[in-house]
Amino acid sequence: MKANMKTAKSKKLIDNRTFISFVILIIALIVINFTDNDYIKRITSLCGIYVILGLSMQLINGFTGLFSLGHAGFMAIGAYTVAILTIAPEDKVMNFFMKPILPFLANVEWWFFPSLIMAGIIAGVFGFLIGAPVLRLTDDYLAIATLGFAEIIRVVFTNTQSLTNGALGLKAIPNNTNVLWSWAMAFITIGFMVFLMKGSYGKAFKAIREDEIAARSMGINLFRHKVMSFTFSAFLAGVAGGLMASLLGTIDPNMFRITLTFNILLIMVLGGLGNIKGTVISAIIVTAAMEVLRFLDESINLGFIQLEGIPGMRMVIFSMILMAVVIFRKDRLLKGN
Amino acid sequence: GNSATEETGGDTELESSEETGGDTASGSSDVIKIGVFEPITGVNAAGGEMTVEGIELANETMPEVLGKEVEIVIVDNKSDKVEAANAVSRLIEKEGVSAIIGSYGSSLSMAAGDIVKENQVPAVGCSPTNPLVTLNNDYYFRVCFIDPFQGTVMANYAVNELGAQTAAIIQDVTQDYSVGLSKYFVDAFVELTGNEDAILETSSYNTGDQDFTAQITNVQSKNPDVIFAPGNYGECALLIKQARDQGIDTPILGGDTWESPEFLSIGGDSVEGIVFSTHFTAEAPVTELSEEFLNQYREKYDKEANAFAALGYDAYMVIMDAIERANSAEPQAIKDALAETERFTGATGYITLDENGDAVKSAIIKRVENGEFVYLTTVDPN
Amino acid sequence: MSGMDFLQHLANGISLGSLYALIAIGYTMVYGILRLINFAHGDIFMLGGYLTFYGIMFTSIPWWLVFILASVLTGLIGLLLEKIAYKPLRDAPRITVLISAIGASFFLQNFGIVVFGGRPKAFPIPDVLNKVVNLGGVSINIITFIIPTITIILLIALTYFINKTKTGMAMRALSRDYETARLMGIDVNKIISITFFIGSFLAAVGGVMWGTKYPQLLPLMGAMPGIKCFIAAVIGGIGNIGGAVLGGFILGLGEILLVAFFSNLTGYRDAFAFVLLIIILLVKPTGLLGEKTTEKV
Amino acid sequence: MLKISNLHVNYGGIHAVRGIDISVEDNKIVTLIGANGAGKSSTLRAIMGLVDKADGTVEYDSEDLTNLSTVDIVKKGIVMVPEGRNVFANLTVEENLILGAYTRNDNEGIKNIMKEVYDMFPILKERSWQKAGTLSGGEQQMLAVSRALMVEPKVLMMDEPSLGLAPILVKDIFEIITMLNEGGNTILLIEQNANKALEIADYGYVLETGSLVIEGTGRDLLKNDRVQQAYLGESVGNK
Amino acid sequence: MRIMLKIENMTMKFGGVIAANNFNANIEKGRIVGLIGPNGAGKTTIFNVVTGVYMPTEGRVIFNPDDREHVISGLRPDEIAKLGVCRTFQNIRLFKDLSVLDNVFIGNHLRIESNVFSSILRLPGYIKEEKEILKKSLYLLERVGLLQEKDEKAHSLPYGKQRRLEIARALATNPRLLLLDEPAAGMNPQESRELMQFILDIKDEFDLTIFLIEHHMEVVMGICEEIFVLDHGELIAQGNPEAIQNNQRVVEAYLGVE
Ligand SMILES: Nc1ncnc2c1ncn2[C@@H]1O[C@H](COP(=O)(O)OP(=O)(O)OP(=O)(O)O)[C@@H](O)[C@H]1O
Ligand SMILES: Nc1ncnc2c1ncn2[C@@H]1O[C@H](COP(=O)(O)OP(=O)(O)OP(=O)(O)O)[C@@H](O)[C@H]1O
Ligand SMILES: [Mg+2]
Ligand SMILES: [Mg+2]
Repeated sequence: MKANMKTAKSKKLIDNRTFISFVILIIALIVINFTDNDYIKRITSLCGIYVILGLSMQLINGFTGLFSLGHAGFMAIGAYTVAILTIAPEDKVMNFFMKPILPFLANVEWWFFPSLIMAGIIAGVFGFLIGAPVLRLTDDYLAIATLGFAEIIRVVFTNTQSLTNGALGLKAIPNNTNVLWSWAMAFITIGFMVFLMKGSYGKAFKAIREDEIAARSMGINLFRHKVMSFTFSAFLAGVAGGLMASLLGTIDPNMFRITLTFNILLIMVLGGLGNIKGTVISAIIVTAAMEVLRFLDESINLGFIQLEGIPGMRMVIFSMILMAVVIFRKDRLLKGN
Repeated sequence: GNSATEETGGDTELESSEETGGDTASGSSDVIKIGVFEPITGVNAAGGEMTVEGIELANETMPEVLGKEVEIVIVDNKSDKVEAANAVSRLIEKEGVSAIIGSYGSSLSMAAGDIVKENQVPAVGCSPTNPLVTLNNDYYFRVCFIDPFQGTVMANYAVNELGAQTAAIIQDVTQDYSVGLSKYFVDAFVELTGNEDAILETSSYNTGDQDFTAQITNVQSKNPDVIFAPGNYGECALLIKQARDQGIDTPILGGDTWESPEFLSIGGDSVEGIVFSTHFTAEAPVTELSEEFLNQYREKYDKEANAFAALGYDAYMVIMDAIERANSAEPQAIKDALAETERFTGATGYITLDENGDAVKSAIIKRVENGEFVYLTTVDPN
Repeated sequence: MSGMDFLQHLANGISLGSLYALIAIGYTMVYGILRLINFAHGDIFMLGGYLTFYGIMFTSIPWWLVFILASVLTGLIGLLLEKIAYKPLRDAPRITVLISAIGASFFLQNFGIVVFGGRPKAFPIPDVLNKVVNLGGVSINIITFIIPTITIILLIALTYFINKTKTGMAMRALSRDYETARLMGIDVNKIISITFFIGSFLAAVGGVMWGTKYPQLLPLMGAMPGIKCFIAAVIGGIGNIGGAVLGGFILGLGEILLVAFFSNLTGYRDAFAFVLLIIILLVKPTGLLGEKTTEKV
Repeated sequence: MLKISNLHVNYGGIHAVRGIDISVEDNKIVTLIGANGAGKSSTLRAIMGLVDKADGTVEYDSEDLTNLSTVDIVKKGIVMVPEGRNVFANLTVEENLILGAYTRNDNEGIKNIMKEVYDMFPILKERSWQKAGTLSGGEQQMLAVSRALMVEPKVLMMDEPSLGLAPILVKDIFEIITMLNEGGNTILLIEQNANKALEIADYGYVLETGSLVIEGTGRDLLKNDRVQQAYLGESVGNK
Repeated sequence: MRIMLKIENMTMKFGGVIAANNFNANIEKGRIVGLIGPNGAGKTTIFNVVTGVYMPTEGRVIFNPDDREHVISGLRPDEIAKLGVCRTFQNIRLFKDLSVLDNVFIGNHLRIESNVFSSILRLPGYIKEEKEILKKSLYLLERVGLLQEKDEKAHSLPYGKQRRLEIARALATNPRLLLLDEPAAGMNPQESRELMQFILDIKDEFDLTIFLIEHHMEVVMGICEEIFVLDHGELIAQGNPEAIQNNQRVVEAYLGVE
């Protein structure tokens, strides 16, 4: 009897508490969307982007168990795709003042949404091409190889001046990303992940995470499923990169360093490996915390005493909190699903 | 909320302004807030630190304008574009600043570009020399000269003073500063020598690299008359040391970033004789303010000032000047006044802002002699 | 390219390679035992450099003694780091430990910025180590000879230690199977502490040598060498000390020769390490000297 | 004498061991039998300090071991052969044995006992340079037992040592256990092969869902109806 | 009788170790065939070769589920599984952190026809398939007596139940040939007997051919119709239980003299 009730409950896609938080989140987003505080809106949009990134990382690392650190690279691909496709031709001329852009790109000017999808597709294609060889590696070897690819992409983008404008970066990318766009994409991603993981393919991903040899012997084509997961993940990272480019209005290769990937990894681990809800929450919290902690860099006036602000203290405290959370919450970090 | 006030200087009295958070009407309160977004942490931390020193000194020197107290609000952009955008957005929305100073690193400045434009708050860059920063942006200004000018100055020096006919470039390919400067140097050098092939070799490295021996060996094998190597002073000091260790005595030229005590201490004997362009000098003060600035700086920080500190100082002063001329702390008014800045007397020279918002001013050329920077000459813009 | 240039390139390559090798040894040791990519290794290396800097600048202790003391002290700091950041996570999934390592790395870097300042410092090179000798047209700083010597000595000593002593054996046994190790009466914490001490000590030795060769100290100076040396360790076969040395030399020489022979690819130099890494891993997934551990099914 | 009183073990919500008392007298063989999941392994693991005891005490020669670490318990001469072998996969067979003697410092003694062990299991000698991870299941089992013998323990606890062994070796294993016991070892044995275990045991306990249900001398238990029915039955085939 | 599995001149070497040497075997359809031999004889290795985990050094393996011969040596494990060969592992390899039900569910994945997009969009075709899989999985769990535990994590099951779960998971792949590696290990005689009955039952119900490795002689002798005996990688005897029990070599090398 009891067991039956339990299953009845677990069959429902979301429980009541999740549903309520979901509603609150939507209301909050609507409210924020109608305020005119640019700063809050910007941070909120960023949260949405990090939700996508966190989930995309979750898909490959948390669910499929493939230790991949290539996200910065896929984001770079997505960001540059959106940038090159949406920057107006006259602004391209302005950007590429040292070396002209490749002729066939000079006059393209796409709408935002198709560019965003294209960003995902190109990143996905790269994910596919990269994944095919490197997914033969396992564990840390895979990690370091994917990290390598991200670095290679960055170095290539730095050096291919007529495509990316190199170190000079690109500016005047139309600012399309706003709370609406980034969260619409975030919600689509959440839905994508929930349904994917609920279905047979998602379960196959988890099986690969648990035991590759057994999964293989149960007829799961490791290679196909790994590449699939990797490609989806790259697609999502590409879309997020595109949103980011359009939020900032300017990009350059140095944005896409390893630290960016580490930030995403951090969101994933704090959210709990394989935990979709947790990832959404941790993406929001981590992004907000970076801003909230800014007071640490400033002097603090306690009325009777003036504490000299120590620039950089924010990052020291941030890394300490990060470690503390990892260490003290370790039992709950894993196995959220 | 958590709004904390930034210390405005040595002994200035501070009142904690309670509702700074919500208060965006910057003109109406008793304090005029100037936002600063600089890289305090991350890869560009060194540049940020130097710039902020100059800004703080300026604030201390001129803590009031229009009879109101000036408060500088410094936020860290972590040498990260996303953070830089957040930081600027925060300065505008949360702190309600009247104008913004920043940032070391052109790409970080560019991240703020759209935001200041959209919110119509003027920003003044101290040292971002990439032309893209101010291009098509009426709200972005800068107090430094830009790469095309500096590159030309050094090419002129190489050809006219050193009599060089051939040159090699060693650039930091990840830095717009280095890539841009190299490009303008090359253009000018080729034009001056009239030789299409005057550049024998262009070698690249990445920020953070420490070993340049291979690039140097390659360059050496081409035997150029001069080497132009703009880049961070740390990397360049190592580069020059390694070149000298390999027995290369070709003259090496660079840009304004080199002017810092660390360049000398890291490079040691090796950097003797190298030549670079910069913004100001103590020996032949460009303006009456230069001397004063240097003394104040020495007094406050107990060390020699460098170009970044000076530019930080000037950025602040230029804004103060604009506020005074506008007789208002409204961002829009400041912006209009800034655009009309002409022959403003700064520590780094007489600053005129052109139609792009870029400073038109003279460059100084210096050489390292006996472990010190020695003034060689002044080059005026023409 | 003339023969002389080539020799100069070769000397440069060996010199850089031996430095990579030196740092890679410590990396590979910690990895071999904890199966943890200790991202903080590069930052420990940075600490070693700074401690030496302060030792020489602000005390009157002779430089060689400062070198030793700073390395030992850094070893102890590494040990402390292990106790704080890794020990509580003994039974946690590996990715969690990795995040802690990244956190530790962030912490050390930002701590460095706050305490040492973000601006570079000049590493005080003792004069005896800062001499250039000219060998038939090739100029070489004598530190270039010292580093490989130290690397080789450490290689031999550590290989013996790990393969022949009981502590070394226990280190190898540990690799995540702490429980069985405990059942043998092996004090897991002690062994891990020893490992971290040695690993961090080696990082510090690397940091000191690095500073002597490239006399610039920066709080973030450990990041890139950290990753490159990890790559060196992986190329050679991670967990294998000889492999780390081999990988270090291959990487160092490779980087230099890439520039030497393809001078228009200099901008891609930083990608070279990764390209090489990926190629080697695709051909030999466990690195050059790494042993294939096929899982028995 | 090893004395366990009122031992409880919990895994999250699962109450795996529910207050059991066991005493193992010196120089005796005591066996613990029970169905899958009865809590046998959990009991041994709790004694060794590998899992937390929710309650209860462990004493050896009236010394309290309850809160000692695994390492200290091993140093007292109490050693366990874990379920599922757990050899050090990336070490050679020989290195595994040397680590078995980690707490010993007499090289001579180690050499002697290693020889004895090799005599007991010649196949291990044959494979002494092979990585333990590539051994067959049974070979790993032999290695796990041998490794525990390297310290010449006072009390040896074995968790299903005959698991996966060929019948001929199962016989050997039980002979070895008897031999060790005759040589002065105290043995606490978990076995699924209840027939054999009870035959050689001085005393036995039957565990069901975490609680002791029957205890008695080996012989008594062999004759016990309930034990017969649940765990032994008449053997087929291999008589 | 048709031959379901044919192993021809199969040799498997690991460096110097010859784990299987020129091994030949034919397994007839619908039979339960045993594989016994001393530890390290090469039994598991043969399973590994048949299921594609290892590529044999020499020789080949032919699988013939329905009058079409497939050479399966050289194929990947998942391809072999798709053809209808599935196994359990000597050292249990469940998907430890997943629920018991999910373990079995995943066993069905190789037969799924909808693509990943229809699974994400939950198109009717996929929903229908999923329902069927669920029904089948629950049935299999009931069959192995684990329905009660279907929401537990696999790793928290006791050893014996884990073994049964492995069998259920293997059955979910719809195999024609089932390889069981020491299914009775860790079971007491009573449990072994239940297992024997279970194996006989599923053989009939799912129309299986079963190849099993076991050291519990009561199991082997009780249910196998034919037995192969391996020693040092070589086949030393073959025959029905009676013959094997009385074979001198087998007794010496494996059973031991009473
Ligand atoms: N790590 C664990 N987490 C959760 N539950 C566990 C864990 N280990 C064991 N259990 C549970 O504790 C109970 C007792 O397990 P234990 O392994 O002690 O049984 P056992 O008698 O040794 O069985 P077997 O004969 O199968 O080895 C079982 O119900 C098992 O599911
Ligand atoms: N991957 C491998 N590398 C090296 N040797 C191996 C490998 N796999 C198996 N062997 C060796 O091959 C031989 C046969 O092993 P296998 O696992 O097939 O034995 P088995 O008959 O199943 O024994 P058991 O009954 O003990 O499980 C063993 O001696 C083992 O050491
Ligand atoms: Mg057990
Ligand atoms: Mg086997």
